[in-house]
Amino acid sequence: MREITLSKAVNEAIAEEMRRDPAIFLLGEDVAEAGTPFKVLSGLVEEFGPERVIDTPISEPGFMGMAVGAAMTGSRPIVDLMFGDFIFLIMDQLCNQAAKTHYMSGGKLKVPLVLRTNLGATRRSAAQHSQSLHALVAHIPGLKVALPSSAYEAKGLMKTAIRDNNPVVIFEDKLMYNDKAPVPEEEYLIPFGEAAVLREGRDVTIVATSSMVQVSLKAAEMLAADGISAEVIDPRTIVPLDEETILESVRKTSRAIVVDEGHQSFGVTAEIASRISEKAFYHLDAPVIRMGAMDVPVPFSPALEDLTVPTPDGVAEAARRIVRGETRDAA
Amino acid sequence: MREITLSKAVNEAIAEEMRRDPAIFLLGEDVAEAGTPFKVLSGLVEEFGPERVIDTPISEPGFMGMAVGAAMTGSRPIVDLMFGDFIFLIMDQLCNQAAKTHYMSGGKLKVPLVLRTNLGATRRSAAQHSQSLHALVAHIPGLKVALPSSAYEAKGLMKTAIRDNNPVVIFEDKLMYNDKAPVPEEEYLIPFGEAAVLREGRDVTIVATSSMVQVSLKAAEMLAADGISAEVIDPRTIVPLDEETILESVRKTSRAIVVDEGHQSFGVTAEIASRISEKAFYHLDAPVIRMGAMDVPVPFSPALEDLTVPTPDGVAEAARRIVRGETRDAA
Amino acid sequence: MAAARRKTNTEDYLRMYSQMVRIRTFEDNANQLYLSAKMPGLTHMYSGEEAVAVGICEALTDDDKITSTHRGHGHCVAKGADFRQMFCELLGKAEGYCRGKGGSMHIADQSHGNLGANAIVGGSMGIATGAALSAKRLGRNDVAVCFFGDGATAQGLMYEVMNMAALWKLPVIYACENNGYSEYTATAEIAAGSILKRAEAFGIEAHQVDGQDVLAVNDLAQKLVARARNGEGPFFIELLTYRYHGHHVGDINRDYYRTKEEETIWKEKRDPIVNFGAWLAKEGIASEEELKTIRDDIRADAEAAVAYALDAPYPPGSEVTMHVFADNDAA
Amino acid sequence: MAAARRKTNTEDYLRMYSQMVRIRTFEDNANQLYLSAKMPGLTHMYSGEEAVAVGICEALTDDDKITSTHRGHGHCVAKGADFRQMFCELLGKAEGYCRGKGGSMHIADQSHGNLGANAIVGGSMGIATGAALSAKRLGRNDVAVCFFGDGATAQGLMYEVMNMAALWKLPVIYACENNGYSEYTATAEIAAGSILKRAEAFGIEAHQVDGQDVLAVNDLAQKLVARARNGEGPFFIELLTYRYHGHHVGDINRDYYRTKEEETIWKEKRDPIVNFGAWLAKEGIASEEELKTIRDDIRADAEAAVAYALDAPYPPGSEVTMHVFADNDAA
Ligand SMILES: Cc1ncc(C[n+]2csc(CCOP(=O)(O)OP(=O)(O)O)c2C)c(N)n1
Ligand SMILES: Cc1ncc(C[n+]2csc(CCOP(=O)(O)OP(=O)(O)O)c2C)c(N)n1
Ligand SMILES: [Mg+2]
Ligand SMILES: [Mg+2]
Repeated sequence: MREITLSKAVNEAIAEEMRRDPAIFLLGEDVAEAGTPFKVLSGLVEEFGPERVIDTPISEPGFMGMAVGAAMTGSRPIVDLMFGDFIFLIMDQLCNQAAKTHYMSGGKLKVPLVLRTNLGATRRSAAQHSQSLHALVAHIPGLKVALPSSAYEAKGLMKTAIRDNNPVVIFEDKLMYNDKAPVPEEEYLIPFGEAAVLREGRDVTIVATSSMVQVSLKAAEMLAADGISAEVIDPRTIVPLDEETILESVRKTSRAIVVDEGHQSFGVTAEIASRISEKAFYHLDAPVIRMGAMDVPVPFSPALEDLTVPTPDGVAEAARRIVRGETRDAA
Repeated sequence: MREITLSKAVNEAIAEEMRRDPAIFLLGEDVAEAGTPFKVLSGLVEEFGPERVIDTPISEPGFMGMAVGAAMTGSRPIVDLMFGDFIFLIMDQLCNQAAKTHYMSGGKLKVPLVLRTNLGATRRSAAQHSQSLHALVAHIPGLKVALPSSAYEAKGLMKTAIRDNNPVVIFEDKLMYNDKAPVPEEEYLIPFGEAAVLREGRDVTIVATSSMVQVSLKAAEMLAADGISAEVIDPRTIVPLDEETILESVRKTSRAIVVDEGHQSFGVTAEIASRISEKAFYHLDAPVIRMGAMDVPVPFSPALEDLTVPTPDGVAEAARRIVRGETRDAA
Repeated sequence: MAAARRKTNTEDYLRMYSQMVRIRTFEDNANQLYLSAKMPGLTHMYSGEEAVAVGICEALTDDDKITSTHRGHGHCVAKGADFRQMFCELLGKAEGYCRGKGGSMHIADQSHGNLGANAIVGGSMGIATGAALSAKRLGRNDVAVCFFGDGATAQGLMYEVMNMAALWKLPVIYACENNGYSEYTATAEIAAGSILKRAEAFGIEAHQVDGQDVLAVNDLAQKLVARARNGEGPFFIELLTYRYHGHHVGDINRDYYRTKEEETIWKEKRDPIVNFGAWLAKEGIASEEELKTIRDDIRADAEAAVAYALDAPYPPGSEVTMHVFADNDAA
Repeated sequence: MAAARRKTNTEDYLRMYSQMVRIRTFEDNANQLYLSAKMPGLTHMYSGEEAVAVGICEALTDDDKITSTHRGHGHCVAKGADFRQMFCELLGKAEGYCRGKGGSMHIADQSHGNLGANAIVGGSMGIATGAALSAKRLGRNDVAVCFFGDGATAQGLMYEVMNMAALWKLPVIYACENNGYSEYTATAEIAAGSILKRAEAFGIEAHQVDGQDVLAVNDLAQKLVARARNGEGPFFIELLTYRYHGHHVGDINRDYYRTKEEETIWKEKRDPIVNFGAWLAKEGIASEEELKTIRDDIRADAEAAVAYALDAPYPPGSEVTMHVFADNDAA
């Protein structure tokens, strides 16, 4: 199969959907000629024109709000938010408006929009350009949250997001834009709420999201050399969350590690770990291990930044400890 | 001891601190003559004048940002945010600026400010005036989060917050403003990171925050009638979180329920339940039970709204089930 | 509406009169429901401002969109809504416009182009502007009107969306209902400079009009709506008006922020319904008796609708989890 | 600074010249560090805009505050910062102004009143205004200058804080560096109407000045700072300027958004350093030789500082958890 970059995969997904449905348009800063700073959208304005690929001023709350209004009136906007950190600026329009409109109107109004943005540290971009804020969005009922971990997923999830009749937030991993993966030429969609078992294993289940999927697959590789067989599961969407696939795996392995690049406290790892503990409690040999980013703003210095995010070594070490039964002592 | 309302307790705390330190001032909508819609701040402008009790336009991001700048330059502002739901509007200034400034400046700049706001549903105020959004704030490193559950706590925590050299967010329970409780005449502070054991018990630990404390105490009362002895713990601050008191209790009772009025998924109950599972795993007889608000926008209709929040009956029933061992089956 | 039905001016005039009376009557009943403790929560009365909503909405068709505010009953009635469904919504009943989920502050009427009230001050400015963008992009020729108060001009969102509306020549009209107060604060204390000039600085044509004179409002609205439809938008209108009641139904003692005399002058000298009625009589368009019949019929209608709504059932509990997400089209 | 040291104009002039050269030299070295892959992350060059920062900051004392932007090295140098600590910060070293935690986009220099660069466009507008409020409230007479770009005028926050600054007559000066572009988009495409008029609409006195003429800038700044100190603020200045490099150091191919010819005209005809140097020579204030000595000395300084910073140690890993929270004063 051909291999393309994640960047190209997102671009294809959007282009294909825009060809299919004239109600779709793109809105964001430097999305047109510049094709975004990450060049993900290059070429779209040439094909679809500036009426459908719209450069905005630096007014995130403003254009997010406009997308909500457009979505309520027959359009299907895709909002491009340059950095995931800017989501703080649009929380009101996203969480008080987009997320609640369908419910508050008793089902009369719909808000079919996609917010595409990103997450991920270790790019030396410091505290305001390195956050992974998907947990905040996942906490708000009415929003769906997709976290692709490869070009393949990025394309399939984006197409599903665009066709969804609800507000969907997609977080792409900034470090992955140039990573290539096999992506079929033929059209495909990845349904929401279906986790992917990316590697099968017996001894421990590693549930990993987004940027942490590659980290966990590398860890699994290292573990295999030690004779430890790790199963790696990528939920792909955290709202809706495919509990069943995760639970089935944990019931088999009896051990679970949850890895996510958001801050650990009050984050995604807590929710997934809690669901595992609640529903597979008697299958667990040891407490679920959570590995999130450190609870510190992301520091600029490379010497510090690299310490804040889980690494393959760290995940492998945690897996070894849980398999060896060493994590029992603490609990 | 005299009994005063939560409203009065907050008012006293602020007045006492403002008398002590001229660097403190209040900023918010209708805080002066009107004393806020909940009348919590009545009388302060008369004592401290409009230079220190400042009515703002309806510009939440603006005045939150100004508080950050004022805090960086020698003032100690208290920001009044009329409804907790409006926190979405100020997330950038709170989370990208206030929370990170001390860290990003390598410790050179400080942001000693208090954001006082509220939480809680069942007031028939619908989806944009009923949210309990403290989990979002707790996820962001650099912010402390206090959740008083009585007039006594409201006063002591507010005074501690005002003296803290960091941004502190205090969520008051809107339904509790007129509730009276014993509050000493003498000055006292409640340290952050120290949970209160509000009721001792043997059979089950109920960790409850804010509005859910009274609910849980009522449940404990009902349980006592059934011969079940519930321990009720109020963390008082969730950042920092007093794990030790909670763990000690769970090690004793072997069963835990966490009750919080934020949405259940990706919320506070997940974090506290996770910490219990991680550190008291082998003491647990059954999985920790989480009881948050339903994962739905808060509906207006009384017939629906009351279903969304944990009730004394619901908590008591959960406790009965866990004590009887009925919750094992599910896991 | 207006356009389709216009045959003679008489018909238009009487319709405007009726619509203003309908709003006043609706509010009087809503207030009564509150005072007799039959309505859940609080609500904000539009009484006194009827000429604004009616003057503007009579210039719109059902395809044109409006966004409304916390003080939204007037806009809803003026845009064509039905009493029964409105009262049912205010009481949280299943037959309400939003099946009871929205209530007073979120009432929406999709069928007549009312995209909904909003409990976030300024929260709908993006939505209205986005509706205009949507209309333009989809090649429809409807116009969007954004209603908001003087207090809402303090929200930065307004300037963001006005900038984009001006850059992209969107068919949106910003209708600023300047009733002299935001909550308990006079406009002069919260708005520096000139509201009209703020719009003009973005290159937006701005007008001020007497908001108590329904014909003046309607005249201006007719012209601007036609021009907006013609691609000459956006426009800004400041409508000078007054709210008769307190900020909300519970705001009874208002002396500390506005005088009884001021209220009396507006109510007695400047009432939009009384003055328009007197003009209709003077011009021989309708006799005092005919006008009284109109008022009596409307009163009877409203009372019947209230009675109906009081008896109507609440939504079943099962609806609490409905409408969090819209269904997706079958693949 | 300026005020204290002013003896003759000559001294002021030479100091302004030196400061501009220092900025240019700093940027040339920073760019070189990037090109030679010695600098972590990206950075935004201030080259071309030196007269803005220097003209304004020379009118300020160390007690006066500034807030800066993502393009912040110029402001930092102009406000008195030291090369070594700046280069250390850019390289993430422990001796940096922020102990390596902030980096280029968050560089702050508390000792000279620089409250920090900000990676959120417009993010410091509240901070600067709050610093002015703080000064006024605490009875100090310092002034705050808020630097921001033309692109930042699209952020609603600006209008919120200008409104409050005008209402409360705060000693703040909004300095809009209009360099013609925000990222890859020309100002005309993102700003409707007139930037100056937007400030004026809030009742703020606004001026436009040639940002390439350091004396014109300084002259205006001296007057406005004095008046702001005197309680006549706030003020707004639009400074017409140009950035020589791309949006950031990695933005090399710029043809698609601006022409080579345009760049050449600004660089060759309007360079603030060359033109001011020529004027100094023409007026007999300094010979071409003296100016060359200044430039050479500064170049040597910068190179030494770079060498020092390259050799300097990173912060130890233990610092990653330091400075999340400021310590509290002992009770
Ligand atoms: C973002 C936000 N801030 C504050 C409030 C509380 N609030 C509700 S109405 C109101 C005053 C609005 O004044 P104005 O815009 O003039 O409308 P009016 O009530 O006069 O019609 C305020 C402050 C809110 N609902 N939303
Ligand atoms: C809130 C926010 N939106 C977008 C960006 C990305 N961004 C960084 S600089 C920039 C352009 C800023 O333009 P301007 O204010 O004119 O400053 P200049 O770069 O020209 O100095 C943008 C869009 C950001 N950092 N913050
Ligand atoms: Mg008003
Ligand atoms: Mg610029």
